[in-house]
Amino acid sequence: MTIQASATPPKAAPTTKDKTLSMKEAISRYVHDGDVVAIEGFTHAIPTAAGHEIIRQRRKNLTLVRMTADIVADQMLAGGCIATLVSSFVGNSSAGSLGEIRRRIERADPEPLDYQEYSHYGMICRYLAGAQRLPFYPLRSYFGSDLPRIQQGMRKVTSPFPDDDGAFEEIYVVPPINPDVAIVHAQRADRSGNVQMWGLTGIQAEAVFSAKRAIVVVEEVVDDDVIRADPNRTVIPALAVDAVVECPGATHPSFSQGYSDRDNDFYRAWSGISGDKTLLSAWMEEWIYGTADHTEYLAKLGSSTLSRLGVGQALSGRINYGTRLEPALDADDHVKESK
Amino acid sequence: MTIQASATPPKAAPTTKDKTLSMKEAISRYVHDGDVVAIEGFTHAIPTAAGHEIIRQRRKNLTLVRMTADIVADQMLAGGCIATLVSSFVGNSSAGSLGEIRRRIERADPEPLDYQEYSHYGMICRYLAGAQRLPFYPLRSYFGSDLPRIQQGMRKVTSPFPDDDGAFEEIYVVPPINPDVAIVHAQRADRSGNVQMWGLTGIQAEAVFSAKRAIVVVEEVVDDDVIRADPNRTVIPALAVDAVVECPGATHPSFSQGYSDRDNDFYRAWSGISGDKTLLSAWMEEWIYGTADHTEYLAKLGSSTLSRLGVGQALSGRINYGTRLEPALDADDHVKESK
Amino acid sequence: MTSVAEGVGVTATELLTVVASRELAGRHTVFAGIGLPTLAVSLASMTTEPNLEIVYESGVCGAHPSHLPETIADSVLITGAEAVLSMPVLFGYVLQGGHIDVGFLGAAQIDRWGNLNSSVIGPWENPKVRLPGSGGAVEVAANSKEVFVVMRRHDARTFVESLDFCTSPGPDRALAEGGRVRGAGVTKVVTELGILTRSGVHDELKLSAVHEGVSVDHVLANTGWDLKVAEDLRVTPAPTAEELRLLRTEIDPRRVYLR
Amino acid sequence: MTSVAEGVGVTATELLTVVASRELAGRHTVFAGIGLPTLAVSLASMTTEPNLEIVYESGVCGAHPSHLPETIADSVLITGAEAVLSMPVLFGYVLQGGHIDVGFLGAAQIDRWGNLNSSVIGPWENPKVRLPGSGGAVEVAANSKEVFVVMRRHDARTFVESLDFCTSPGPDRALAEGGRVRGAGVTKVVTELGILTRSGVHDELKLSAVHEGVSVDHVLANTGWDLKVAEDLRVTPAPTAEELRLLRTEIDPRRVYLR
Repeated sequence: MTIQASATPPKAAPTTKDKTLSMKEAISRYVHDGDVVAIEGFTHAIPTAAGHEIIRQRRKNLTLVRMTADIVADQMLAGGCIATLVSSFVGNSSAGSLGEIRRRIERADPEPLDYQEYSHYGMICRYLAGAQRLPFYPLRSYFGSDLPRIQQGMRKVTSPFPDDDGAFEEIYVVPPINPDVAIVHAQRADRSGNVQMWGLTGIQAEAVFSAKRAIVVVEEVVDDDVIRADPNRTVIPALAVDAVVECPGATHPSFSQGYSDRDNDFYRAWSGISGDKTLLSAWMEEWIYGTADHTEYLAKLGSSTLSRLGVGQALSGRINYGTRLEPALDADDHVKESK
Repeated sequence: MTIQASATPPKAAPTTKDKTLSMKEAISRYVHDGDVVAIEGFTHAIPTAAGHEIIRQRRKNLTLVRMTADIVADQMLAGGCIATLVSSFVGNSSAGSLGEIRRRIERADPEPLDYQEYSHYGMICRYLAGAQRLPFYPLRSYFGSDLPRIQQGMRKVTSPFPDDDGAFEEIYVVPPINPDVAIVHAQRADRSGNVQMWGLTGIQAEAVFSAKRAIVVVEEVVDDDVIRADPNRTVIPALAVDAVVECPGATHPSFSQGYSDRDNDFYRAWSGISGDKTLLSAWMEEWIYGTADHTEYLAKLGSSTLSRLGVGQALSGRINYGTRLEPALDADDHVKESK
Repeated sequence: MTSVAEGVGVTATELLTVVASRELAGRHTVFAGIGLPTLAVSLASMTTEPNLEIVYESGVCGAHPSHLPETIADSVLITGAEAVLSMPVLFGYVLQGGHIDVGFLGAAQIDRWGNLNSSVIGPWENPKVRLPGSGGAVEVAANSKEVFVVMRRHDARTFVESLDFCTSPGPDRALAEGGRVRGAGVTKVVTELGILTRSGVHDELKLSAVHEGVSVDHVLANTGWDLKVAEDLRVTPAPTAEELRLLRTEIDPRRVYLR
Repeated sequence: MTSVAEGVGVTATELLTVVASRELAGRHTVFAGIGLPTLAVSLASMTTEPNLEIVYESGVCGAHPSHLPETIADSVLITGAEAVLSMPVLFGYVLQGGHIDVGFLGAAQIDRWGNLNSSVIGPWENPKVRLPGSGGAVEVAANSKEVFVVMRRHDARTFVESLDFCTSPGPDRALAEGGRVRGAGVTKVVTELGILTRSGVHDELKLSAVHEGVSVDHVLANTGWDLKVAEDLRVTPAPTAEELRLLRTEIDPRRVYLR
């Protein structure tokens, strides 16, 4: 008989921490004027609703860190929230241009923008350094590029290990990002902040781990049992999360795999809206300042749009995590069955 | 109408590469005398059967890279396969000692072992550097340790970025591992080498990506559809895999989450076997040289042991990846339904 | 394969797609965005190279989409895919790890060495036009075995003697700064006028083919540097009927990207 | 809580477990192995610190095992857990990322500064005994806010003036080499004889408590250096009846680790 075959399980620490907050509370508590704010989601699962709430709460002087500075970045700029933008791509996906970002950079209109340009992997490595609390992270980019000329965050280090020819290679490194707060979106989490995400997972886990505080917006807060039935699906463990915000549809106009599809019409419309200051201002008034929260925003969007963005079912299979077959329990089961 | 709502799907590249091989073929083709061989699996999912086949094929002069050098390492040493061991832990889990490794290191019996001692995170970072083809990887370990005194693979680099006090921090770095071949185990893969793994996933993906060639041993080769129903479960994509070996029970005495449990009796017995050269030699003759392959090994182990190691069912839930709801298809569906 | 009447009804996009697809023969792993490169990969996988695998910058490997995807992150690329990778795995292990044979890139400006600008027109500090920037282009240029560039517009403002800003350098610029070089850099540039090729380090782009009806002089006049012409200059073979059939009826019948 | 008759029937393991569990009050995240540390965390979560979370070196967070686990990687720790992390995430993001309050370590030798040896007895190059080595101990020592050490054997061969080899240094050795220091290093050592404590950088281990029936002289005679004794030296409060009940009837009724 093996030892475990007869032992009773020890009790695990109870999951008593409830980190759920409303979006309003989460932004109010964790995002402050002057903060460095990372908002991630690579085309998929962009927590747009959090950006809108930051605008509604009129945060100022933020540094926005975002690999793909797209519509939500343009909106936060239009809301006057952003003084510095750290990014590796400024564009409205493949659907056009971002009016406000371009005016700020090209014409300092209405004011200059401190724009810090990186490449995608440069940003990824900055998050990797941040998550691991490293002073730098090496990468095979930038030799011959003009980027290090305009960017102090790309410097060279010499490897202390000789290569096959006995030479000591030089390589570029980037510094860590450690945002004051990271905001990401996922499909579901439990109340203590174990986050499960599928589809494109991007840089979200690293953004959360790199940050001093982390807000995770989810489509659904689920029972502990849902999470525990599939622990490998947990992309971010509770110990890294400060707030869980249940906000279905928070990603509009981006998508949430298995919950809602991308609103391509909106992406295409954005170039026209943001390219015209009057139109943009009216849009901000109507859709952000004019709505109290994301529930009102979605109601305004309307059921026909929401149903256009609905998705059908393509279920994953189920895997077996296994249980220990214990003779003692089997005996008990037999007793129970015979009753 | 959105563009995608009426477009026909493009055909994707067909998955025509069949990388399945028998264990014998895979070892024969991809493991050569003198190779650097990484065998990973952190207590869970150790591809012991691959180690046994390497012993049967009498490979010599290998460098074995393995974070936790445990029973399979002791066996490969006993088989005379290993000249150099790179590891961060030499021990029979929590169940005792490894006789052959200790004799080799403590008494050069029957011959000296070139032992390269690291720490767990040192090994992890070596794999990370290897997978990313970096000349080094930084980590916050080793200051004040005697390890760098006996280990050339731990050197210091100065960060080119000043900290908050304007100082330039020194930090240790380790060099990459790029094994000639990596061997790992997983629950399942398709024939082209998309590997799905759950439970403890350890350093397996990094080991595979760091290597020049990779063999993945699986409990089951499954249909493409099984993999494609859950792409987030794929821990290693096909482009990194050279051979897929279907070998159920390949992990004995370690376990395979959801397939077979750990043989703790065997772990406890190993200290006694490996501590006595005569017993060890007899064990090797009987269980490795005396079996033609892992099927014979398992048959020898017997059905009562295998049934003792069987596991029950604890199924994960299913998640929804979603489908695009397409008006045109809806119309077709109505037609079908009305027929 | 039979040849169709030269150029009749063949759009520039169809021509560029067909030309790019032929260049993919012998390659296995392609890092590409949505649009023309995806069409080219699909066509190549049906003609010259059945084992071709496309890796999307969003992290998708082995996509089997139910609908034509609109972006590199389209939800239909994920459902039914073989693998979805996180950004550190995609960029660190796959791309920088050396697993990509061909990276497809676009750019606002290219020079004779295959250096690319996708950041700004005008000075970086005070740009006339702010472009999207690198995205992953710096990494694709540095780590792919070779790079294919598709440039619809071929004129002296895009094919320049000197870039306004070098976002994504080729190997020669990298070497000049003391860097290690891993790949050949840009080896093919497919444009509305013809094909430019380059063999690798220390070689410059040469005109190797002109499309039917395009004169060499026209190409030279629309290139901002003194473009060399290959000794074995060809006229681009026209798309075959089968290539056009596949493109038009199997790959993009609604002309989403062929428009 | 009522006190049981001092020491009656209390095993060394029970005592060590109870003492360690009390020291966990106020801490949240514990990095620990199987055995005594796990028992201590379980007990603390039922008594002094209900929010305690244990992270296993194998990558498991929030385990809810159906059976008492035999190793840090036991399959019963995974089924029903809240998260399973890969090694780079566990060691890089969680441990080096600064999320661990208390790391539990064992060692073959410890010195007055809380430096630890788990590599060899004798010279490294030609050891008398080859021990398992660091595992993750170097990283736990460097990155946890503080480290608890449990040493069953307390004698002059384990509590030494000078380590045969320093595998996992405390902050003072790290500082001496010019390293940055993040945590306090070893702050508690629980042994069969008593409790040694240390406040952090530049402080050395002091005897702060002796177990019932153990003399200070006995501890000093079994310590390889000139051990300082705290001015407020206490006798370790005996396990309470409730602590023993929880340990014996709820946590490890079959005495798997209490043996």
